[in-house]
Amino acid sequence: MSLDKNGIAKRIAQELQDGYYVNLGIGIPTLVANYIPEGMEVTLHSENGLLGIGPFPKKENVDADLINAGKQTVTYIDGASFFDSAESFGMIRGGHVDLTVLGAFEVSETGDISSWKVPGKLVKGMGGAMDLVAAAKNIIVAMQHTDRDGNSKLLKKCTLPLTGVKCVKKIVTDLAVLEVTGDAFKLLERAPGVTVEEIKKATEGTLIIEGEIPEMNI
Amino acid sequence: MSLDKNGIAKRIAQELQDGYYVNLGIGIPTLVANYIPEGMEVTLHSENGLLGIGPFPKKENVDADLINAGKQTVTYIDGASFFDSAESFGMIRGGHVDLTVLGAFEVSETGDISSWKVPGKLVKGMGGAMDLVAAAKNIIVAMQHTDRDGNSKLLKKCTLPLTGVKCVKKIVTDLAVLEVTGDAFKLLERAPGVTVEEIKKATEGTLIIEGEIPEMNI
Amino acid sequence: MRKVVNNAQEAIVGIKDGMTLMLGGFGLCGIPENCLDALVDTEVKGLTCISNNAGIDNVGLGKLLRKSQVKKMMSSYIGENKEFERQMFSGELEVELIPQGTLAERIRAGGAGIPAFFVPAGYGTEVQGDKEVREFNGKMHVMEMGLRADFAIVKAWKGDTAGNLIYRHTANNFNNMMAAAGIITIAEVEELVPAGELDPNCIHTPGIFVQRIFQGVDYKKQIEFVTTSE
Amino acid sequence: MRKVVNNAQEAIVGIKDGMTLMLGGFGLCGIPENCLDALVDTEVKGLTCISNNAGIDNVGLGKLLRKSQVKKMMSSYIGENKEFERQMFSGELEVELIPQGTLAERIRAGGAGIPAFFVPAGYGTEVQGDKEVREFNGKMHVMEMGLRADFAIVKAWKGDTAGNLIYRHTANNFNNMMAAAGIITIAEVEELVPAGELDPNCIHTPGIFVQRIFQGVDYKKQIEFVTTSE
Repeated sequence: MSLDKNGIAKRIAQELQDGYYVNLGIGIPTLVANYIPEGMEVTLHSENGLLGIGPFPKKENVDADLINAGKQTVTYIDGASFFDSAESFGMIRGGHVDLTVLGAFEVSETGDISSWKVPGKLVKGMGGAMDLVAAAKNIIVAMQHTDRDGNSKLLKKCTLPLTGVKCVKKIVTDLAVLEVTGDAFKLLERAPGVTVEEIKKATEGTLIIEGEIPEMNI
Repeated sequence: MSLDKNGIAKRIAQELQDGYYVNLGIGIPTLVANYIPEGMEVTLHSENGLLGIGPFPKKENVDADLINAGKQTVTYIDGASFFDSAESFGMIRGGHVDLTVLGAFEVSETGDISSWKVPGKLVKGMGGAMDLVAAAKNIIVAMQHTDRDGNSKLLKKCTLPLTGVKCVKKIVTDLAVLEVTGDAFKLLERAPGVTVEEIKKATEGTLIIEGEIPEMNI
Repeated sequence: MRKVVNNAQEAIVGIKDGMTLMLGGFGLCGIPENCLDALVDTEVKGLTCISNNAGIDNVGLGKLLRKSQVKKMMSSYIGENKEFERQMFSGELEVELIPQGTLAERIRAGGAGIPAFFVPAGYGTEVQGDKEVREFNGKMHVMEMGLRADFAIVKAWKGDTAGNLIYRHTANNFNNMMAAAGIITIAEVEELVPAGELDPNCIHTPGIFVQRIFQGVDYKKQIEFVTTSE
Repeated sequence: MRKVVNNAQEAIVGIKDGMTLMLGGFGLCGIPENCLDALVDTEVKGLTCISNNAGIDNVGLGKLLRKSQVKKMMSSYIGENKEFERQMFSGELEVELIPQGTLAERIRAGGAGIPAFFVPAGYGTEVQGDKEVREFNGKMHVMEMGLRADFAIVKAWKGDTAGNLIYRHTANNFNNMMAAAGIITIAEVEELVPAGELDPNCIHTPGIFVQRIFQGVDYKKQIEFVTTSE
């Protein structure tokens, strides 16, 4: 059975390590915050100028001066800090953020990613996505394995305008966990109950399958 | 009669304007602070990270965390701010400091300046001098017209290693005020009692003398 | 020199047709509401606006767009702004989309007198365009240019008569860099105090960058997405 | 992750022969006294030290120089340091003199992931050397490279257990940029408090840049030139 959004987030949370600074993109990535293992110290970075995002505020504590990169009201934790956008992207570009999780429209077998523009349809701008994918030390893409029409989003070559080239290291979809080796997708784990055949069918790009592929443990 | 150091400083103070942000170098330039006209608001910039230098502290207020670029203990005025060295030089490089006054060993008729190194003798480093001369909007050099042996310091071409090229706009010496036109020194004012002939004799570079040269009014 | 002006109308004097403006804020957070309103009340047009976003329909920069006072936007994200999208697709509005970190750094560089620098963002994408690219440390980079503006208009929490500014929480965002990148910088603040009242160790924008300052009025501080827990 | 260590000895673990260090401070103001003393007590040698100055004879970095632990200095100003001058002229010590603003910006760039940028400083001087030069806006510029270090060692006034730092007065200087440019950054602070006690709007160095932190002891804070009035 393929994972729902929370399942994908839960699996990505297993990639976290104690002390990590993490930037979570809009959508599924945001949900990862709900599954940080108890006792693990993970600090969330918001590229609009906050290190140490807390949970959403109670109604009476909503503060217009305190939002995340998705423009949602948030809170901040003890040990948080605020700073300007140049410093914020310095953290990303300088490799200080340990992990970036973001969504995508397409990923290619060489690690290229398309996530910001559908010509003629969606041209809202790249925001901080190009900076994140070009500079982050470690990038995990969280997305559905196929689009609504069943077309694979793991391609030989991206068809949409690129956000960045050769940057994606790992992909977690509703069907699988895959590593981007540089010229192929290497299947690491299957979603519970999903077969290798199903993943093969849903993957257009080169897929490497070595040995027994374990089920995710979530 | 040629000016003493305080006379030079006093004459330079006449170049100040209300609202100016000014960086004063070590030596004679520092003395300019003593002659800021009453009621004029001039804010002093210290490149080690202070905008709004105050007078030297009273003995009991000496603070090791509060020094100027010459490593002397200072105070700060109301409205002062502290910042790091990158921001401080951003102020200079970005043209936010209105006037820089600094000393020199030599100035050439094209506005080149030598002020930091005497090979084999004095090699202490350029500190912030190269940044200041390369980027300041307006640079006035404060120095003696000749060295101890009577050799001119206003030359056709600098003999010592350069601090910057084509950057000096004005020179105030013990003998004269001169503008650097780009290919010559243009005599603007004489020190009280100093003759044009004396200035001619003390100037090795091309000297432009147009009409009657007034005496400084200090 | 008196930096303090009475209100937004006085502050924006000198902004003329065709000028380049920087406008602080991220979404609707930390935008100079008073000056934006004052600009809408003028007939100034043909503006190039550098701002991370463009407000939303009829809020913030959205108002200037609606009145067709803007010729060109330089932004990273349009956001939820239908009028912006309409003008962009119709060709009325010229739009240069810039990666957010590159935009922030270009503004920072402009204020700090750095004409050009290299970043990895945008390499291999349409953002690269015909920009110079170069490899450093085994990685391809794009050369980007510093940005300045005729006027930078920023919003701060507290300010003093010397022009020093302190921002609150995530309302800092682009304001701090823009303050340094304006030929003339206008700061509107929620609270204006005499010089000497702000902690000099806690200043975000030193007064040297600010030419005009005033205490704003009637801040609406609209929120795009109110999200709460419990 | 525990960033807090007990003392300078624990903080400097891992610094090895031949490494590159950044050391904060301007003259003797804001230098990491505890870590410098701890380094002098080790046999580590062949260090490349990036620091605006090199202390004075037997104070600050001067102690490391005296013990010949330093192979190369990258500084803007030697200052009043006779041993430094002697080693430089004798060739024992390699010295790269860098304009102060360029040094500050190279460190800032390193921490911010910018591999190269252009500045006017040094053009037409011996600092230009064989660096690339280019004209921007009618003015010649020199291309300079970002700098990083194996370890950056900084000194702050207050710090918290999350690694956030606040500097006092002009003791900030190079510390803030260096904190971001260290692969590993060690911060020694005069007062270490629990996370949550420092105002998050008043942090100079966000904790993300700091890997190890401790409360220092016995600060001497020597002054090079005590100047007083009245």
